[in-house]
Amino acid sequence: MKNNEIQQRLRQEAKTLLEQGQVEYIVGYETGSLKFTTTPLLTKNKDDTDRLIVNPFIVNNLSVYLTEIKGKVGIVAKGCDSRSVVSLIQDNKIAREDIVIMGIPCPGLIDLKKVELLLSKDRDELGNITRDEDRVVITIDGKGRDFPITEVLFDNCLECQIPTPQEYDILLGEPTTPISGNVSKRTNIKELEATPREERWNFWKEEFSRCIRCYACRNVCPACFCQRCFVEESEPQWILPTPKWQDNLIFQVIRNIHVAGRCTDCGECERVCPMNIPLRSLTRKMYEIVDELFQYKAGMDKNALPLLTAYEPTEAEDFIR
Amino acid sequence: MWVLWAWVERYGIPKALYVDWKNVYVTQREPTLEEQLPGELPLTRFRMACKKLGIEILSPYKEATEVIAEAGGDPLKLCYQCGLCTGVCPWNLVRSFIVRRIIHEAQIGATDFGGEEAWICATCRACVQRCPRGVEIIDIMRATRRAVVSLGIGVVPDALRISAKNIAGAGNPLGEAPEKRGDWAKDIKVKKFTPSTEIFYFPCCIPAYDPDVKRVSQATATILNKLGIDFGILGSEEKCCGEAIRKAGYEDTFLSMAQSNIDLFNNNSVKTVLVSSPHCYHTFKNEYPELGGRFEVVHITQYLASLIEEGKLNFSKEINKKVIYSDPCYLGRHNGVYDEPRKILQSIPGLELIEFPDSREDAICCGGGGGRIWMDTAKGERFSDIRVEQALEKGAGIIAMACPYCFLNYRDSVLSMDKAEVIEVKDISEIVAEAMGWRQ
Amino acid sequence: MKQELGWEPKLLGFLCRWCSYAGADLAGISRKKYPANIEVIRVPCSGRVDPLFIIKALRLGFDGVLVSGCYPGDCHYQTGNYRARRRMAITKKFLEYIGIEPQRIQASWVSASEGGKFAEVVTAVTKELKEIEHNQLFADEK
Amino acid sequence: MSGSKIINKKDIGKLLSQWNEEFVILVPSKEGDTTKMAKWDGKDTGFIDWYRNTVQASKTNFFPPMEEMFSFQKDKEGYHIGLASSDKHKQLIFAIRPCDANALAILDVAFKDGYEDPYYLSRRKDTLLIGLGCINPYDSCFCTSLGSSPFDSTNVDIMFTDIGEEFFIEEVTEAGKELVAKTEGLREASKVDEAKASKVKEASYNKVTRKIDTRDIDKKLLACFENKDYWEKVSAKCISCGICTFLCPTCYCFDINDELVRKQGTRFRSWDSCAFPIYTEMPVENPRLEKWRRVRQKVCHKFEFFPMNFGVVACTGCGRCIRLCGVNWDITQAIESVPAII
Repeated sequence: MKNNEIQQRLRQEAKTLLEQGQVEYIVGYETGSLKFTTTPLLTKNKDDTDRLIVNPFIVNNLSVYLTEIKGKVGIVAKGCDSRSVVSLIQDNKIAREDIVIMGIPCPGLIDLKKVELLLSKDRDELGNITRDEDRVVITIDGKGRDFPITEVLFDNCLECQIPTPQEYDILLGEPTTPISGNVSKRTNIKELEATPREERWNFWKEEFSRCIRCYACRNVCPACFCQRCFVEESEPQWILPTPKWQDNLIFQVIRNIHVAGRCTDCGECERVCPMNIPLRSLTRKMYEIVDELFQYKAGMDKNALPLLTAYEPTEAEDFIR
Repeated sequence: MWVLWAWVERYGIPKALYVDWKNVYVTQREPTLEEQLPGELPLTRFRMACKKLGIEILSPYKEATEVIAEAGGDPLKLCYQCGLCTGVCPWNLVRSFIVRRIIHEAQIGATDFGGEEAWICATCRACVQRCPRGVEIIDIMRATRRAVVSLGIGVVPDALRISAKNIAGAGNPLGEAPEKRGDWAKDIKVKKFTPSTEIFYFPCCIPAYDPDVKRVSQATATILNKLGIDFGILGSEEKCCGEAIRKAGYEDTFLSMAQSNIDLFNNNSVKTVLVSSPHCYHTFKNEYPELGGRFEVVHITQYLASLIEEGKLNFSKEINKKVIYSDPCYLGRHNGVYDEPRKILQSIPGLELIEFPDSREDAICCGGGGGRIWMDTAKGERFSDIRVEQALEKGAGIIAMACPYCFLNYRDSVLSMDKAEVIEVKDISEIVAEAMGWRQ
Repeated sequence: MKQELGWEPKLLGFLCRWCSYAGADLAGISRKKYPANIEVIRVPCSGRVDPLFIIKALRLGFDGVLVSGCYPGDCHYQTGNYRARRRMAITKKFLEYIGIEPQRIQASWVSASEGGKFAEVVTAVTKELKEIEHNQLFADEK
Repeated sequence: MSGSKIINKKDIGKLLSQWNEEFVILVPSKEGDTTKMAKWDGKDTGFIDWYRNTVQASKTNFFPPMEEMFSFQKDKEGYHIGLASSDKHKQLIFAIRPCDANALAILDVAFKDGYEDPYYLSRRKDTLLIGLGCINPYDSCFCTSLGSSPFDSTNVDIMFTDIGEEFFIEEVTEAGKELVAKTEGLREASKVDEAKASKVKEASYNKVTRKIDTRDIDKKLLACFENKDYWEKVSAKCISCGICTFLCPTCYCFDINDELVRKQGTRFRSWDSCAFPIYTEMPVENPRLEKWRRVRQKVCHKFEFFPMNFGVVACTGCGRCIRLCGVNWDITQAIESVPAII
C-alpha cells in the first residue's frame, strides 16, 4: 500500500472514530510549517482529520502526549511508538481501553541531518525528497540525485528489529520487515567501547559541557513521565540545575537508568537535542544492556511486569562477590 | 437621559460626571462597527450623549484602585510576587487563599471588589511580618474594604454590616444597650473613675456584655480589688475601641467612636488605661495618638507581670494543670508582647506551662481578627479547631487566653468538638484570680 | 600525577541492616582483621540503594562503593535484594560504559553470620582499589 | 554612502589577524555538531561559506548559559565573598547577523531596566559588533515583518555585505569609523560596487518569505488573554522544554543557585525558562501550572508585555524557535491565528 493510500485510510478511520465518539482526541501528524517537517496534530474536531498525513518524516513519538491528555485517545503509532504506548500501559500510566492505536508499519524515516550532511546543503535549500522502496531521489535546484535509502535513514530505523506495531486496533498497511545488513553512522557504541576508559570519560565530559539543560531530551521522551523529576528536587538537591558538565552527565546517566526497560529506541532524544549531543549512544547502549542481561525488550507485552519490578530467582549475578 | 438633559439645560454642560454603577454607561450588546475599529466597548446612549457633549465620566473604579495603591505605598511597587505571604497565611491550612494574587491585583489596579476574597483576611500579620519587601498587606486589605464600604462598588457581608450598625448605634457590636455596659461589675465593688483615680480599666465590649466572657472582666476586677489597686470604670459612657470595625473598612464609624472615647478619656483626665483585649491595646497604643488620644496603655498581662516582679502579687492556691498559652496576634505579632503572659503562668505554683508547635511569632491565628469575629466561618475552616487539636495532642488541661476574641473562638471550638470535660478555655486573669483563691 | 605512596583508597559501604550490617558487626566482635578504609552507611535493604547515591558518592571523592545485602531468598522484605541485583547489574555495566573503572562499583552478598566473609570482601575490594589510581573522575571540581 | 570600502574575501584572514592584536575576535565556529560565536583560532575563515546563522545566538557571549556570580567561604570571622574574575578585554564579534544584533539591543533594555546588570553590561560595553548581512535567509526567518531586514545595520558598528567575490563595508557608528580608518588593506568602494550591494540587499529582502502582521498585536493579545480555548489549541503540541527560550536571542530569564561543598560555595546564574512548570512554583500555588498558561506567557511576554512596557516587540524574527523546536511549534502560526478584537 502506498503512502497516500495509507493516509486516506487513516483519515477515514480517524474521522469515523471521532464521529462515533469512540475517542475524544485524535493524535496524529500534520504537515509542518517548515520544508520536509511534520508536526504533531492533537485535535477533538473531526474536520481536522483531513490534515492527517503519513510520509517519511513523521518522526515524533506521539505517545508522550498520552500521559497528559485526559479521556479516550486515538493515536497514530509507528513500531517504536506503539511499543512506547505498551510500555506506558505496563506502568499503569494509561489504560489499554482508553487508547485506540492506529498502527503504521514503519518503512524507516529519513533523517534530515544526514541528508544535510550528505549534500552539505541545508534542509530549505533542497527541492524535493521522494522515496521509492530502497532508493531516495533528492532534487537540488532542478537536478535529481539518487542515493540508497540506508544512507539517509535514522540510525534507530536502520537497527530497528520490530518496525510493525505489535499492539494495535487498526493496522494501516501490510506488516514490513526490518531493514537488513546496515551499519549505523552516528551512534558509535562499538567505537566507544573500544576506546580506553580515560578517553571515554573525557569524550562524555566534552559532550556534556555543551549541554544547556533545556530538558528537551527528557520532555520528548514518553518513558520520562515523572510528575517531578529528580533534577527539580531541592531537598535534597542531588544535582544542581546549572549546566555544569558534572551535573549534566549525572542527569543523563540517571535518566537512562530510570528509563531502562521503558526506552524503545525511538531516537527522539538525539534528534531534538539542539546541541547535537549523541544521546542515542547512551540510550541504545542501555537498550542493549537490558536486552543482553535480561532478554527484555521494552513494550512488547502489555501484561508483562516492567523490567525493574520483576526478577528471576537466578540471573546476572557474576559481578556479585 | 431626561435628568441629564434637564440638568444641562439649567446649569450648562458639566466638565465631568461621577457615576456609581458601571452599567450606566456600558451595555452588553454587540459593538457597532465604529466601536470595533478603535477597540471601544459598546456604550449606552447616555454615555454616547456624554461623549458628544464632552463630559468626562469618573468611574469609581479608577479612584478606588488609586486609594488602594496609595495604601500599599512604595513597598507595593517593590513586591516581586514571591508568594511568601500565601505560604504563611493560616487560611491556606484550611482553604485556598492566594494573597499574592490580591497584592498583584492591587499593583496593577485590577482589584476584584465584588468578590468574597476581600473579606477573608483576619489581619493576623503573619504575612506582613515575613514579607521580604515590607508590603503592608493588611493596609491594602483595609483600603479595599474601605473602597467597597464607602464607594459602594461591592457587597459587604451581612454579619459585618449589622455589627457596624450596632457599633454606630449602641457603641458595641452586640447591639446591647449602652447603659448596661457597666452591669458586669454590679456585684463586685468597683468604683466609678474620677480624675484622681490612678488606673482606668477599659474592658472590651465582649467581656462587658457577653454572659460567658463576663468572667474575664470580673476576674480582673477581683484581682485589682484584692491587691487594693486604685482603679475605676466609666461603664455606660465607654464605647467600642473600633479596632475591628476600622479593619472592616468602616473608617468614619471608627473615627466617631475614637473621638467620643478620646473626649471621654480627656475629660476624665485619664493617665493610664488598663485593657483586657489586645485589640483595644493596639488601637489605643498605635491609632489613637494621631487623633489626639495620648495616654499610657497597659494590657492586663503586662500589668500583672509587673506586679509579680515587684512582689505585690503572690499566689496562695496551687493549680496542678498543664497549661498551654496561645499568643494572640494583636498582642504578639502586632505589638511584640510574648514574655509577660508566660512569666505570669510560670510563676503560678504547680502550673506546668507548655507551648504550641507554632508559638510566639509563628502562632496560628484564632481566626477572629479584622472583623472576622462577627462573620461566620465555615465549619471546616476554623483555625481554633486546629489549635485545640494541637493542645489536646500536647495533653494540655487548660488553654490560656489573653484576648476575648480568642476566648470566644476557642470556646466554640472546644464545644463543637465536645471536649469540654477534657480541656478548659480560661483567660489568664481567671487563672490568676483562681490562684489567688477566687471563689470560682 | 604520581599519587603519594601512603595513599589509602576511601570506600563507601551501603550495608543492609538485616544481614550485611550484622555480618560487619560479627566481624568486629570476633576481632576479624580488615582494612579500615570502609565507611558504612546502614540501609534498610540493598534494594534501597539508588544509583544516584553511587554516582554522588563517586563525585564526592570516594574511590569505591560497595553495596552489600542478604543472599537471594533471605531478604527480610522478600524481594529487596532481587531488585537490587537487577538495578546493580545495569548500573554497573552502564557506568563502565560511561568511563568509570569497574572496580569502583562492587556488590556482595554477606549474611548475618558471615563475619569472616565481610572481612574478606572488604580486604579484596580495598586491594583492587589500590591497584587503580585515585578517583580523578570529578577532580576538576573544588 | 561616503567612506564605504571593499575587501576581497580572500583577505578576510589578514583583516581578522590585524584586528586580533587589539581585540579578542569571536567568529561563527563549529563546536561539536552545533555552532556558536567562539574565539577565532587565528587562521580558519571557512565559516564564510557554511555560515547562515549560529544555533546559539550572540546572547550566549554576553549572557552565558551558566556564569559564576561570586564564590564565598565561611570561617571564624564570617563570610568572605570572592567576586568572579571578570575578564576585562576588548572584544569584537565578526559576522553577527542583524537579527542577533537587534536582539542585543532588546537585551540591553531588559538588563538596564531598574537595575543595571553588572555581568551582562560589563561584557557588552567593550564589544564591537561587525554585522554581516544575510544573502541566504532560512525559510523560518521572518525578520522583515518586525521592521528589520537581512541588511538592517542599526545595531552594528560596521556592516559587511557579500557581493560575490568581495565584501562591501559600510561604517555605521563612530567606533566603526575609527576601526575602519585604522585598518589597512581596504580599497574605496566604487559606484558599481554600491549598485551591486543594493541589488544584493534587495534580492535577499525578498527571499524572506515568512510574514506575520504585528500591527497592534499587543492589543489583540490583550483582548484574547483570557481565551482559554484558543491558547489550549495553540499549546496542545508543546512539550514544555526549554529549546525555544534558551536559544531565543531576546529571552533573558535566569535562575540563581548556590553550590555548597562543606565550608565554601559558589553562586551561579543560569538560564531559566517560563516553559518549565517549576518556573513559577511558589508556596501553596503555582499560577502557571497548566501548559496553555505557560505558552501564553511566552507569546505575550514578547508580543504584549514588552511592547507595552518598553515600546518594542521583543522578537527579531531570527526563526530559531521554529527550526530548532522538537515538535515544530511555530510562533508565527500562533501570532497569525490570534483572534481579531471583537
